[in-house]
Amino acid sequence: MEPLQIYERLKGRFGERILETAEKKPDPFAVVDPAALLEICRYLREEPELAMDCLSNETGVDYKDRVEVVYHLFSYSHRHGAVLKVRLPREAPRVATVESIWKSANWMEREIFDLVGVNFEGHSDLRRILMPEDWPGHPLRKDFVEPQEYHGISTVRESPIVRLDQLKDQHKKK
Amino acid sequence: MQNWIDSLIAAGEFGKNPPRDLVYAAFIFVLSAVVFLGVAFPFAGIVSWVERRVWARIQSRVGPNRVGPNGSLQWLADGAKHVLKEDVIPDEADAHLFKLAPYVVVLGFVLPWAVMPFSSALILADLNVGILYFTAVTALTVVGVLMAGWASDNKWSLIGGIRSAAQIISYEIPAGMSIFPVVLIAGTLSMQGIIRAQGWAPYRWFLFSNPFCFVAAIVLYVSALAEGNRTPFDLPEAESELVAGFATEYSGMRYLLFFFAEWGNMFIAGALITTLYLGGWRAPRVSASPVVMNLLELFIFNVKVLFLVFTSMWVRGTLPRVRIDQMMSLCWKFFVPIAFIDMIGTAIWVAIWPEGNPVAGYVMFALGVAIAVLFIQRVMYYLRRSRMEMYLHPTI
Amino acid sequence: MSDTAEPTLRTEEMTLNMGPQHPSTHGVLRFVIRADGEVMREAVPDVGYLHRSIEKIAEKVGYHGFMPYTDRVDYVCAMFTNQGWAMACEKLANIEVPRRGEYCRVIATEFNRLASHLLTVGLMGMDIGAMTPFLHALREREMINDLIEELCGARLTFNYMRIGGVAWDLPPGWREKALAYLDHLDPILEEYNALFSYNKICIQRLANVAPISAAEAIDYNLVGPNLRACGVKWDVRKEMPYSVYPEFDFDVPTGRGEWGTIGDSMDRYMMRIYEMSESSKILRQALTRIPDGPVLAKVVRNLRPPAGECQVRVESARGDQGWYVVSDGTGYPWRVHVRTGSFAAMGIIQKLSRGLMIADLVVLIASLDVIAPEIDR
Amino acid sequence: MPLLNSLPDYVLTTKTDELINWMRKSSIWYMLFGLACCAIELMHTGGPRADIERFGATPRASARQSDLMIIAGTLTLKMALRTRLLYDQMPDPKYVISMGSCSNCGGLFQLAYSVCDGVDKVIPVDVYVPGCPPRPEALTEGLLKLQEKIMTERWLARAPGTNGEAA
Repeated sequence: MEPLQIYERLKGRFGERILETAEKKPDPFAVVDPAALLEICRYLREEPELAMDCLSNETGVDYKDRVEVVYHLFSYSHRHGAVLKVRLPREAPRVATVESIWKSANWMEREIFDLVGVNFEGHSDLRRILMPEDWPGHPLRKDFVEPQEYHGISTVRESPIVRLDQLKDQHKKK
Repeated sequence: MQNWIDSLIAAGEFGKNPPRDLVYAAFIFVLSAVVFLGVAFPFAGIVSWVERRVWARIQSRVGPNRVGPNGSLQWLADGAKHVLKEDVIPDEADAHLFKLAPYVVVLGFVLPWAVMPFSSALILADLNVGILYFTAVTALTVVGVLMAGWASDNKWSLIGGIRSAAQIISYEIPAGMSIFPVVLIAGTLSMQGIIRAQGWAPYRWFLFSNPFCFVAAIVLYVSALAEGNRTPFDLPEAESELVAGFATEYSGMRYLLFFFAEWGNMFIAGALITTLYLGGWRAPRVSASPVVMNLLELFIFNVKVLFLVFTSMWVRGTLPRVRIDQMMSLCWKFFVPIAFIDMIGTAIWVAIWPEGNPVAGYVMFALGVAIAVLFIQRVMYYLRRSRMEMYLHPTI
Repeated sequence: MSDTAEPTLRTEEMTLNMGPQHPSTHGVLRFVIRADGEVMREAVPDVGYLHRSIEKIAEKVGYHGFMPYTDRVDYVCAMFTNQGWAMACEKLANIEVPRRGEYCRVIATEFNRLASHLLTVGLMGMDIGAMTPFLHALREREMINDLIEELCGARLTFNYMRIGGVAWDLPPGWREKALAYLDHLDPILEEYNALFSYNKICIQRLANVAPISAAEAIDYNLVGPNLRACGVKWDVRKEMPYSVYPEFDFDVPTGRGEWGTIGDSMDRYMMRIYEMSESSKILRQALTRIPDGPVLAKVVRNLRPPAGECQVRVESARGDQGWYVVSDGTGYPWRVHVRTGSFAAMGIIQKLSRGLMIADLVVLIASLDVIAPEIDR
Repeated sequence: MPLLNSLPDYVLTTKTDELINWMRKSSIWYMLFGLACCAIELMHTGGPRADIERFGATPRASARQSDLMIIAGTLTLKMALRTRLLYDQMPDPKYVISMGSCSNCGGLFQLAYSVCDGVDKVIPVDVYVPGCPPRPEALTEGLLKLQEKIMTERWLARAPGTNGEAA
């Protein structure tokens, strides 16, 4: 089944809770209501004609005014895929976890929590995964500012060219 | 030996009426120092160099070749470096046990040299319970390893130590059982006695004296690999699992002692099998001079032992490591019953042919040669297939 | 150990820390192991020791400039990450790659797959204690490295592909060398099997260790050889063909459980061996059929793809690699995300580790073929 | 060794130094510490083509038994703290080779938020090997440079250019 057909089907079933089905090139996607996400996902997985048995990718994108979580679903039995999105407020984004539907969501959601700062409600083990536990902020947010030092290790390096110029100046003075 | 010292004393070499015990003690010290520093350590070191070279060749590498001719002084460099390294004792470690452990391991490696039958005359002490002494003192290693694992206060060390203890103690049983057939045939526990009961010709070795002995020799060889923590039974120091096993926390000189004991143990295991099954130093009588004969015997003994050491290197270069439960089941489900059968079988054999059966010797020898030929043919087949010219022209 | 038996001996659970510096973790992974003697209750992976923020860097360096960074996403098979990024950009900007360029890509990636799988099977040898197979694999890898070096000038981080094709054409005489190498490889694989794969100890160590069922594998999003080992016949090259793969004739091997259960470590290991001979097949066809023509399409220097987003899937050596790229119409991508096989494979370790022995954990890691940079990026 | 350092520069002491240094340089055991891309080249350096073991350098898994730490790859901030710990675990005398641009100065990943720009911010480095990643030959050259450095060290004789009392 083509993605657009799948979105039509979802619209037929869930109506207004599918907020937008954009036919944007190259990959079309459907934006869904965060409150209905679990229900829609469960339907996608359990409906025999859709049978999305694999959550192949889940990622978060920070669009300055909102945060989106993108779900790339795939069905190994029907060889088709779909893209779902939920739009969340940028301050304290929260959405239900899909870990109960696809196990692979566990780690991907931890990564999104770590890097984009989306809070997944009901997640079994929501910890930082890539960054150290005591890291400030969420690096993939657009307004993330790199800390100047971490445990006494400075994160900026003096440019060798600047240093070379300084040495030249010293040499001239002599 | 004692007679010779007595004669020296009688000749007045140490002044008039020297205290006999002191002279004996001095000789013991000097001799053990000579054996320790002059034979055991260099030998362990050289074996370590040979192993690295052989291993490298198996892996199509070169191996250490910059220190001395062909890298033959590599072991000296390693040793000297370790002596100069900082000696770290972790804060949390049990310092006394931690310091003691390497010496216990080395003790288990040095004591067997006392009964090592290099030739008909070159043996420090031909004990009448030689083989018993041999198995008893080599088992000291396990105490040291367990101490090291426990005292390091590192969980990887602990697992390594416990694994080693379980492994060495388990394999003591088939190894001990595999010694019995020889004792039954030879009727003695003395190392020299066992060697004298065999002939110089291969078909007079205990290896080929009957089928049970043949199997027992293989069981003994594999058990010796396991007791020496060699691949495929190198679980106590499994690098990919346990970092460096029981020796993880050791550095400098203390680690060096473990290091040398490991390689020295290869020689000891080889010497045991050579003595028991491969005819020891027995050589054809080519000269009446005892000096020539002893040198020849020394040479033959060392060649046999080194061949066994080489095989264990070869095995190390070829086989992966078994898992601990597989190792245990191999020991208890296969080796222990087989060793028992061997023992009983040999007993029956000896009861039927108390003087041995020469025909069995020839037949078994022919069988052994056939197996060796088949094996070599297979190796040659793979050598031809692997198309070595590609490696000679790396850019194709 | 077992819950049913009456506890006669008081045992204590032991917490072990494995890594980040540990010889068998293939880079910098860390496991916190709760073990009862040799048997693990659970091994909790701790990753992120190689998180190099490649996804954030993509937002700073632009489309062409990001190509060298993709090498570092998975340095063992960098050609695939190159290809994934190039394909994603081409899909966004609607660029057609010349046919010879596609062939060059296939040749480069398949050679890289050989190199990567050789390393994987070699590391498996090292992890279960046999150094020789590992070094023999490195020996073969060196020759592939020579070939690839002649092709693109680098041994490891290739930076060979460009958006719209590849950077350089095949050098003169390279085809013959490559074909000669393939002739050499097939008997080597047999030798390798004789030395290591069919070794009794190797089979005992690998067979029946940590089997994964097909449903579980899909649920945990395992991809590539790990998924095929569970019996799922799924290869992106066949099922969602990209590049010129439909023109080649090759098989997709799946796990059959010849030595134990379907989807055990032995199956995962053998999958790599089988795939090497399949790659060799593809390479032979590609090298003989390669058409003439340009290798690189004309692409503007300051590439500004129209706003939009896409996901591209590439069958890398570690499985289906998904490149998700969001463009906002400027010269810099808004967001880049790589879905990698190792990340998913790492997620399943915690579940599989329950009840395994510590020695089996090493086998499990090696058989899943996880590579630290692919997990952490 | 203040007493020995106060001795004049005898032939015996310099020759002994040379012998000691020669032995130390011939047996540099390096720690298996692959961080990133360079780890693959580090493996190749120990592999059949480059075979660093010719110089007596053999890999060790445990920090306690190694003399040399080859920082092979990008050092992230999360890893930097561990690296310092590992360095402290190594027994003296110990050396560090920084392999590749990433561990020299951050290299490509100077733009990254999570990367420590250069391992010399965490531990002292003896030899820097440039390259991204350096070829096995380059790393071998780095090892030879380290050997040269070891040969200049003084154990018994006083360091050149210093007076006896300076020590």
